[in-house]
Amino acid sequence: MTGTSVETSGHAAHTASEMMSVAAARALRDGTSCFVGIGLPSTAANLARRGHAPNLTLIYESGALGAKPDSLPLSIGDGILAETADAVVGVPEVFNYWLQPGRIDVGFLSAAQLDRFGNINTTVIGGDYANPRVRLPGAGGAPEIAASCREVFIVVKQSRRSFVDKVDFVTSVGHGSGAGDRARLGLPGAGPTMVITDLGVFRPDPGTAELVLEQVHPGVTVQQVREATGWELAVASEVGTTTAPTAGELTALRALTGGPDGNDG
Amino acid sequence: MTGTSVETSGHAAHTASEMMSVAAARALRDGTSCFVGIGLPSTAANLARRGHAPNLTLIYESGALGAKPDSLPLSIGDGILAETADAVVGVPEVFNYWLQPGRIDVGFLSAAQLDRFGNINTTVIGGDYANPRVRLPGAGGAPEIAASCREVFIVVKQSRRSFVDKVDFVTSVGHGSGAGDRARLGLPGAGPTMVITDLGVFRPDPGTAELVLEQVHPGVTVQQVREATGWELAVASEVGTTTAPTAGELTALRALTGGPDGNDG
Amino acid sequence: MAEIVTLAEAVTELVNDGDQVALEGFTHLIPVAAGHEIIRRGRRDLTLVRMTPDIVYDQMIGAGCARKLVFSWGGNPGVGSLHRFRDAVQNAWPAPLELEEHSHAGMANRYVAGASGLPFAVMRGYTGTDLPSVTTTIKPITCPFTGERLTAVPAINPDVTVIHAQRADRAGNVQMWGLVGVQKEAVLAAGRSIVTVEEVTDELAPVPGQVVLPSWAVTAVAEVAGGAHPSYAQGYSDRDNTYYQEWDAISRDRATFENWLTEAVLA
Amino acid sequence: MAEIVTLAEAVTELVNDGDQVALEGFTHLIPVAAGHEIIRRGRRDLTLVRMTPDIVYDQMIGAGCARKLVFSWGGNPGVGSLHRFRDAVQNAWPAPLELEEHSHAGMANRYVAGASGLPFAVMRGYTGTDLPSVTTTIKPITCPFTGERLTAVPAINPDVTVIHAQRADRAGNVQMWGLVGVQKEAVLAAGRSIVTVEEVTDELAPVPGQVVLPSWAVTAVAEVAGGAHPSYAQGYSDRDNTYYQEWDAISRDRATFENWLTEAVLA
Repeated sequence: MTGTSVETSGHAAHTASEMMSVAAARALRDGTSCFVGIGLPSTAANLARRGHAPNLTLIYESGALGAKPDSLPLSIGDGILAETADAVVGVPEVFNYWLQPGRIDVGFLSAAQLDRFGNINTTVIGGDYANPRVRLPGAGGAPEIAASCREVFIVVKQSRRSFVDKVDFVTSVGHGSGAGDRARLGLPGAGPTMVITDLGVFRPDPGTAELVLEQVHPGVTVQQVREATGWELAVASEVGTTTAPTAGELTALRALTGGPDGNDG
Repeated sequence: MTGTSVETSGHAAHTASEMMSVAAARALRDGTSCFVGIGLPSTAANLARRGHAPNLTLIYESGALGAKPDSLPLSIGDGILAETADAVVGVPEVFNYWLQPGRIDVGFLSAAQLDRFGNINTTVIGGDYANPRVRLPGAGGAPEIAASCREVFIVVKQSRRSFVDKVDFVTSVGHGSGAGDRARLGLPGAGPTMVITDLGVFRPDPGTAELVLEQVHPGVTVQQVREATGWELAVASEVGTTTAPTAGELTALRALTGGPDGNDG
Repeated sequence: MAEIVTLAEAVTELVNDGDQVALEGFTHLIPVAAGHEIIRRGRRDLTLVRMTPDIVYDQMIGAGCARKLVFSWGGNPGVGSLHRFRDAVQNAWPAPLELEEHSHAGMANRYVAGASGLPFAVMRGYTGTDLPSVTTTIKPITCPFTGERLTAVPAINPDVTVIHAQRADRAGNVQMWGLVGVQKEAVLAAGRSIVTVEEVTDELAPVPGQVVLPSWAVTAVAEVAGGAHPSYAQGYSDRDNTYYQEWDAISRDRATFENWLTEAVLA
Repeated sequence: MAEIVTLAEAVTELVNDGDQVALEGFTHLIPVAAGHEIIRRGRRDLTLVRMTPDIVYDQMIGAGCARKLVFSWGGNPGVGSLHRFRDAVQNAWPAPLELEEHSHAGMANRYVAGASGLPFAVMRGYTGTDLPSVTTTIKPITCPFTGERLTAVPAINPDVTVIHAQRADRAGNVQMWGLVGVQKEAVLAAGRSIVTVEEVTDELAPVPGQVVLPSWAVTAVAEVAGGAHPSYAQGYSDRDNTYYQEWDAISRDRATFENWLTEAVLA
C-alpha cells in the first residue's frame, strides 16, 4: 500500500478510473461471450478484446453479434458494430434467441445505484416513483441481461451515493434479498459474481450473497473503501491488491478512450 | 350448353382441368395479395399474374413475399421464388408477421376432400385417425391460411370422393357447421367465398353458408355436377355458364404448365 | 401500396392529436426530421412510444407534443441524461408526462406481438424487479404444458409508426440495412406508417443484411435526405457524436431549449 | 465453437439411438446426405421432427430409423404422397410410426419457442379443426390483458438438429441464403447441431438475404458438397425435379425401396 499514490514500481501512472477499466477488462476470459451494457462495460470489454481476450465475443443489444470494433463505439448502436459483426440481427432476436435462453457467458453492466446484494437501480433516486428526486434513464436491456447471462459483472464508480444499503428501485436483480433468492425467483443465471469499482473488487459471499471486499486497487486503503460504502462493509480475511495497469494495458486503454480523461463508452 | 364438348365458338379447345385453372385464375383481382397454397392454386395464381392481374402479390409459405416466377414453380420452395421476391423472410415470420394478422387478401387452397360448408380435409380418409384407410400429407399451412386470410378460394377436382357431405377430418375450417360458425370460433377472415372445380363455380349461400352451384363450365350440365357431388346440391335459381378460356389464357396456361397435360404446380 | 409524398403531407395526413405514435430506430436510422415535422404541425396529447427515447423525444417532449411516454431507456446515448425528459417527469414542464416503463426485452416483445396480430407476448423478464409494481402492463402467465410461471406483456399497436430507412423505390418498397432494430415490427404493428428515406431510387439493388418492407405494408414514403441526423444512415452518413454532446448544453436550460426550438425547428 | 469434422464423425458422435432429431430445410437446403449417414449408422427409435417430411424422411422411415414423427406436412412436393410414410402409418411397416401432427404455423412457433428458451408459444391457430382432438400438444391459453382465447403449443428442443447450408468458414461460422426456412430456429432450439455445407471457405463474403449462425452456436460442421440433393443449394445447385418424380416409383414398392436402400445408401 502506498497511500493515495497511483504510481507503482514498474508501472506507469494511472487514474482510478483507468484502474477500474483495466480491472474490469481482466475479468473477461478469452473465448467467452459477453453481452455488453452501455457505458463503462463497453470500454472494459473492448479493452479485453484488444489485450488478453482476442477471442472474446461481444454481443450488443443493438443486434451486433461478435462485433469487433477497432475504435471504441460511442453508443451501443454505432455503425462500426454492424460493419464488423459476425452476424447482425434485429433487436427482438437478440433478446429472444440469444440472451433469453442463457447462451451468453457474461453480462457486463453498469449501475447508478448498487446495493449490498448486487441489485441495480437505473430508474429513479429519491422521492417515490411518480415524483422522483432524480429521474434516471431506466431499465434498457439490463433486467434480462442480469437475469439470463450465466454470470454478471458490474462496473461502477464507487461512493456512498452509488454504493447503498438498499437501492431505491430494483431495476435489475442481483442477489435479491440474499442467498437463494435468485433460485426462488427462478432466475437462470448465477447473478453478479464480481463488482469492480474505482476502489477495489467485490464478490458475493457464498453463504449470504452479500458483497465482500476482496481486493483493493493500488494506493487504496480498506478504510477508504469502507467510507465510500453505504452499508457496513464485509471485508475478506485477506484483502489482496490489484496488480496495477501495465504499460501495455494503459496504452491500449488510452488508444481506445483518447487519453486518461477520454470517453467511457 | 353443348353437352360434353369443350370447344366453343371463338375459343380454342381446352380440357376440364384447364377450364378449372383459368376460372380459378380469373377469381384473383389485380392489386391484391394472395397466399398461394401448394398444387393447383399455384398454377392459377401464376396464370393470373401473367394475365389480367400483373400486380397480384404472391406470397408463398416458404418465405417469398411478392414472388414473380417466370416459370411455374414445381414446389412452393423453388429457387425462382426467392430470386424474384420483393422480400424473403423466414418461415416463422411469414406465418406470424404476414399471415396471422390478416394482412393477406386471398388464401388460395386445394383440398383432398371438401364438404358442403367448405371445410377442408387433407389429413386422413376412412378408418379413424390412428388407423386410416388413406393417410394424406396433413395440414401444412392450410389451417391458418383458411383462418386468417380476408377470404379463401378453393380449387379442387370434383367427384363424389372429393365433394363429400362431411369431411372425415377437419384439417382447415371453411364455414364449420354453417353460418355464424366462423364468428363463434373467432376466426378473423370471411372463409371460403368461392370454390372452383373442373365442373363449375360455387359460392356459399349468405344465409346458410352452404355451397351453392352458381356457374357451370362450358359443356357441363347441372345434372353432371349433381352426380359429382356427395350431398344434395343446392343450385342457384339462375346458373350461369363460365366463359370458356380465351386463346390468350390457354396459351399462357400451357406456357406455364408445358401443355394440356402439364404439371399442376 | 405506399404513396410517395412530402414529409409535411405525410405528417399532416397521418399523425393526429391524441394518437399513439412510435418513432423507432435503435441508435441507427432515427427519424429525427419526422419528429421535427410533428413539432412543426403542433401535434398535442400524443402517446409517444419508443424503446430508446433520446434526443428526438427530448425535443418533442420539451415542445409539448407528449401526454405519455411508453419506453425502456430514456437517455442521451454516450452522453448522459435527457434534460427535457427529466424536467417533464420531475417538474411537469411544459406538461405532466405519464410514464409506462418497460425493459428493452419487454418493449421488443410488445412490438413483436403487435406485428403478429396477437394481444400479448410471453417472455422471461421483470422477475424480482420493481417494474411490475409501477407498470400495469406486466403480468404473470402460466405455461399450460409445464406449469412454469412466465411474464406476459401486451401488444403495442401504434396508431402510426414512423421510421427512417436508406432507400425506397418508386413503387414504395422500402429497404434498410445495418442495425435494423425493431423497425419492421413497429411498422407491421401499426395502423398506419410513415417511412422517410435518404433517397427514392429506380431499383433497390440487394444489400447484405437488408430488411425490405413491401410497399403494400407501408402507408407513406417521403424522401428526406439526412432525415436521421444527428443519428446516421449506414452507407449515407456518420453519427454526429458532437451534436449529441452539444444537445446536453442546449437542453439543460428551458430558455436555451426554447431558443433552439424556435430557430432550429419552427423557423 | 463448432468443430469441423467429417459427416460420419458428426453423426457417430452426435446422433444417438432414441434421440429426438430434427432435419430442417424448407424445400431448399434439405440435409439429405446427413439423413443417409444416419441410416448408414443404423440409428433406431428416433423421434424425427420436421415441418415437411419429404423424400429424406420417407427414406429414413422406410429404413427403420424412426419410432415417431413430429410434423406438419408429409408429402412429395409437386408429385404426391410419400409411400414409405403411408406404409408405416397404414401398415406399420417396417415398424409402427407414432404421429404428432401440427400445422406449419404451429411447428414454426414450436421451434421459435425452443430457440427462445421458452416452454411454449402463443398463436392464432387450429381453432375449429380436428387437430386438437388428435394432438395433445395443442392447448388453449387466455390473454391476461384482454381475456381473449388463443392457442398454445409447446417448445420443440431437439436433442440434435441437422441442417445443410451453403458455406462455413474455417472457424465454423455458417452462412446460408435464399429460402432460409426455420433452420436458424431449429439449430438454436437444439442441444446439439450438425451443419453440412457445400464448401468450407476462408472468408464468408456477405450475401444479400444471408443468415449467419456464429460458430459458437453450432456443434459440428461437415463439408458435403451436394449434400442437399435432390433438394438444392441456391448458388450451388438446382433442384432435381426428376428425382422427386422418380422417387414415387422407387418408394411405391417395398422391394424396390429396399434395393434402392442397399445400392444407393448402404453400399
